[in-house]
Amino acid sequence: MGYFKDIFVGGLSLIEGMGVTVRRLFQPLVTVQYPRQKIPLSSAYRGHIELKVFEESGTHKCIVCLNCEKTCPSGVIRVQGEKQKEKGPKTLTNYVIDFSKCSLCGLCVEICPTSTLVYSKEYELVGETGADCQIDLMARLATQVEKTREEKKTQEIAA
Amino acid sequence: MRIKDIESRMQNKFPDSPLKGDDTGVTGAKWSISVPISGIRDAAMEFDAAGFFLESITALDFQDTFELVYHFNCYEPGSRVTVRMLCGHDQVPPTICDIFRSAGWLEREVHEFFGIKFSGNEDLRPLLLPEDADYHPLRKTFGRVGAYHKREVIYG
Amino acid sequence: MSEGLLGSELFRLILGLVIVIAFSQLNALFLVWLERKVSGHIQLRPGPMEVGPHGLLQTIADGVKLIGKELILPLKADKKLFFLAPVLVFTPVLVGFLVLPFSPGLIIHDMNVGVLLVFAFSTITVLAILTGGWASNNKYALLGAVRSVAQNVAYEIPLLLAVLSVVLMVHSLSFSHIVESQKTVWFIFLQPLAGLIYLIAATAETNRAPFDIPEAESELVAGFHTEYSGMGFGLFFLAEYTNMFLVCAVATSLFFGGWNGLFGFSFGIPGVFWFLLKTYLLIFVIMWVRWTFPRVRFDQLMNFSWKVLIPLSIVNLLITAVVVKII
Amino acid sequence: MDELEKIEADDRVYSLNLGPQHPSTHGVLRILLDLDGEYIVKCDPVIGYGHRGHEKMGENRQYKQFLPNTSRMDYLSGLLYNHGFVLAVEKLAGIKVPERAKYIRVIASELNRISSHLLWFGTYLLDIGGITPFLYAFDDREHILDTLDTITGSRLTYSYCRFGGVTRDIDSKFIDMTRAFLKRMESRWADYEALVSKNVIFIHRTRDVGVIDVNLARQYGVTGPNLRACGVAFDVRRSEPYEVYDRFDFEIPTGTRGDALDRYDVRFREMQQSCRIIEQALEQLPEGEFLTPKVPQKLSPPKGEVYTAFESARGLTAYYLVSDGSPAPYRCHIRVPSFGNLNVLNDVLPGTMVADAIAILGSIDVVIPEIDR
Repeated sequence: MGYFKDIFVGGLSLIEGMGVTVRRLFQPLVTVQYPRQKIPLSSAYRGHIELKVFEESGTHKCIVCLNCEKTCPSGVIRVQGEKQKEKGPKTLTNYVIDFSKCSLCGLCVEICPTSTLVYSKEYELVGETGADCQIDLMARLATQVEKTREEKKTQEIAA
Repeated sequence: MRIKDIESRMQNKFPDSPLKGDDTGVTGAKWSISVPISGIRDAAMEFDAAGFFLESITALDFQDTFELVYHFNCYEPGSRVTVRMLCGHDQVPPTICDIFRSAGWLEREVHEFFGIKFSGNEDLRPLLLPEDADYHPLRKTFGRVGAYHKREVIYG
Repeated sequence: MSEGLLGSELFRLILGLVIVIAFSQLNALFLVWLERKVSGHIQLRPGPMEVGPHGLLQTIADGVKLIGKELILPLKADKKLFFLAPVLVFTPVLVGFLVLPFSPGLIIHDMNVGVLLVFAFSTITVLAILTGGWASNNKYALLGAVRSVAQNVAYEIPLLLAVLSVVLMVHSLSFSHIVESQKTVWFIFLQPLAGLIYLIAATAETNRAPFDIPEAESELVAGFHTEYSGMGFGLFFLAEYTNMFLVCAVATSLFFGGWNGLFGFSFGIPGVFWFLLKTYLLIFVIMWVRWTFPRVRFDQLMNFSWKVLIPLSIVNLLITAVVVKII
Repeated sequence: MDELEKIEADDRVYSLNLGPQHPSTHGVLRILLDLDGEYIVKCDPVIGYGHRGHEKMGENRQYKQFLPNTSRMDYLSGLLYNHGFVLAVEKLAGIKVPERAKYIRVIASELNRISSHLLWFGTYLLDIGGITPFLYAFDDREHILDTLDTITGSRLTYSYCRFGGVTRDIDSKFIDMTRAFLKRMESRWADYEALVSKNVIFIHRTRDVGVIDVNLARQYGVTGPNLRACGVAFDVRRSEPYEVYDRFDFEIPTGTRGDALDRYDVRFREMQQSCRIIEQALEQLPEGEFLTPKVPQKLSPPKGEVYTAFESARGLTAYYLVSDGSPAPYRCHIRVPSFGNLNVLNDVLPGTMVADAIAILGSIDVVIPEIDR
């Protein structure tokens, strides 16, 4: 009798399984069609780093202390600055990151004394050569400034 | 309590080596014992008989000597025990892979990383490194190295 | 003989073969799309969406890609057999289509041994798989091929025994006779066990999951067609789907009333649509099964055949024989 | 006569190279199998294809610079590895961790453990041929990743823990998402049971397959769910409670036969227990700081050594750090559970079939980069 019971119980379990899958046929889909549909990024999202544009000054606050460069485990960051006056502080002239090496640990962001390093929300990145992975944050800053200015304008017009 | 059992076994076997207890819990082990090279097989056999398993084997490279660190543990709470063994740079410790089968791979790993040979272990092919690797990357003479100390610098 | 050339049997056959090839290919393309859609929706994703409306042209795009790919011949493979196998795998399927009763007038060649012909030729499939697996000179392919032979030998027996109980009831091996005698009651209601056994064995015959052990991609990479690329693989792939259509069409004819409507009512729907509707429903069930279950192990598969399916089908056949004799 | 038999026997046995490019070897494992027909005569796993020298890297970096490396060993439970590493360094340097941070770490770790088990669940079913449960599990896992994304900003290699706390406090959004996830899973367990656990094909594929008995497990140092499936209730969270694990009421699921079905069952119930832990932790979550501000940027712990064990998703994992008083460890060794768990295959696989080998390998749940380090 156990022979038939095994077949029956086994068959029943299979039908139960098919019940689970067929129910899914009528449920809404969970995937999104990516390039056309996008899901909102989380506010904590860690993209590559970028220089923050402060509203009051309209630019970054980097003081070229080189802490980020020193703390980076993978040697991603290259910062250059020069003194404009003999005794004055250094100003940033060049900030390049090699994103191909970055492991997004965030140590540079945490160590930044002026909080001018932040994570960008950039995730659609593609590169074909090593040179494509070099991100020039100063060039990026210019577009950022431009963008905030435009946003401000549209806001003013709207107001 | 297997830990009590192994304590008495080790004291019988190695009356000269004191058990160094650890109250702070930093080392993660209840106590540690230093055994001579000739004693490691005896110690392993005692641990096997007491129902312990071999958690890890690793080595430290000092200027004057290698130090092999064996961690044994059993399925009772807080029963980890460290067995330490000093092993000169040209000495060959005996294998324990016939006592603990896991030791086979662990010794292979120590051998490829530090160049310590284990007598009696037939299969010392590199495990993680390429098959033809003839370098020992975790030695302090290989590649970029922060510091190379004598043993007493750290352990006094 | 006044019809002349157009009415001749030879012309009918050739025309039929052309139609069969065209239909079977289009049908296979559609089935591949259907499979991807069914699996997609079962898994809460939409499946192909990009080429054509709802991805309908996706398989055609895939086919074009496959044709454009290089046919790689492994070193030390048996060249003749290697290229023969994908061609060989299609023969039995095409022959099977010749005797399928789509509707009363729509049979290319109504043979009085039609059922026998289909099953006789379907054995060639396994020969093709063995040829392909052997010729590839690859251990995974050979393992898959050997598994396939053992599996097909084991599952042809319950398959034929199940079919035999239907044949016993009709006293005919002709498809049109069998379908006609189901005018009011489908045989699935008289022979539920035989029908079930047929469907299970047919799934195994076509190497579909959960009986896809000759391919078993997580064990044998791709089984017997591991070494096939481009259209070599494409032919095996299309043959699988065409084969699936064939076994489901045969099941429709034998158990589900073929072109007949439900309990004698056809609701004004032409027979050929009834036939296709039932066949596609069966195909959907087979797909549904595939996307639900894990794969059975090789020895369990054999056990199931020899210890469960064959005894049950023999008992079923005996009972049928006795009942038919009494009535 | 004898010679002829010997030649015949030799002819029967052929070798099959399973991997490193094979659909079911989970990354870059290669197993050399000697087969007689479908039966395995001998098995020799070849590992090291993913060796990156993490231990050497550890010696060349400051403690905090090694943090991102830790989640790249076992990338499926990266947060647990982060967690273990900061535990070790905090112990070594004597850093106090605020209560709230401890709870946050536990919640995040347990979420990560569930996501790791869910991934295993899916891929295991994939290994034995069921494709659909894989996507259902990934659907659930996606919810965990989204939840963790809101606090860590990352989806796989989190680098979330810091010495003395975590990088970011949790907010009500995270708590709501976690609660919603727990609620969602309640109905999902039943689905999984109907679809997989009770499925007759699945049971036949796994029952009495790849049996590891207690002694074999001890010999090979098998830990984690694989050990618990043999009936030993050994869990580091219970035997050496770290963080606040001693404050939660949870069971340690064990099996009886030590076969693949038991290992499946243990992991399955472990996910439910992790849900229980998260629920309790959310309830007990205290207010306060999430990071001690007093940790120096360039940490130089005192001379000495530390060996800290923790329970990763795969078993007992431990960091062995030796400090010489400088900002970089003198020796950084990682005891990984998959090492012993894979090693045991040497004894388990012979005598089984190729199809079983895949089912066993999957049930052991190895992560190769963790072994290769």
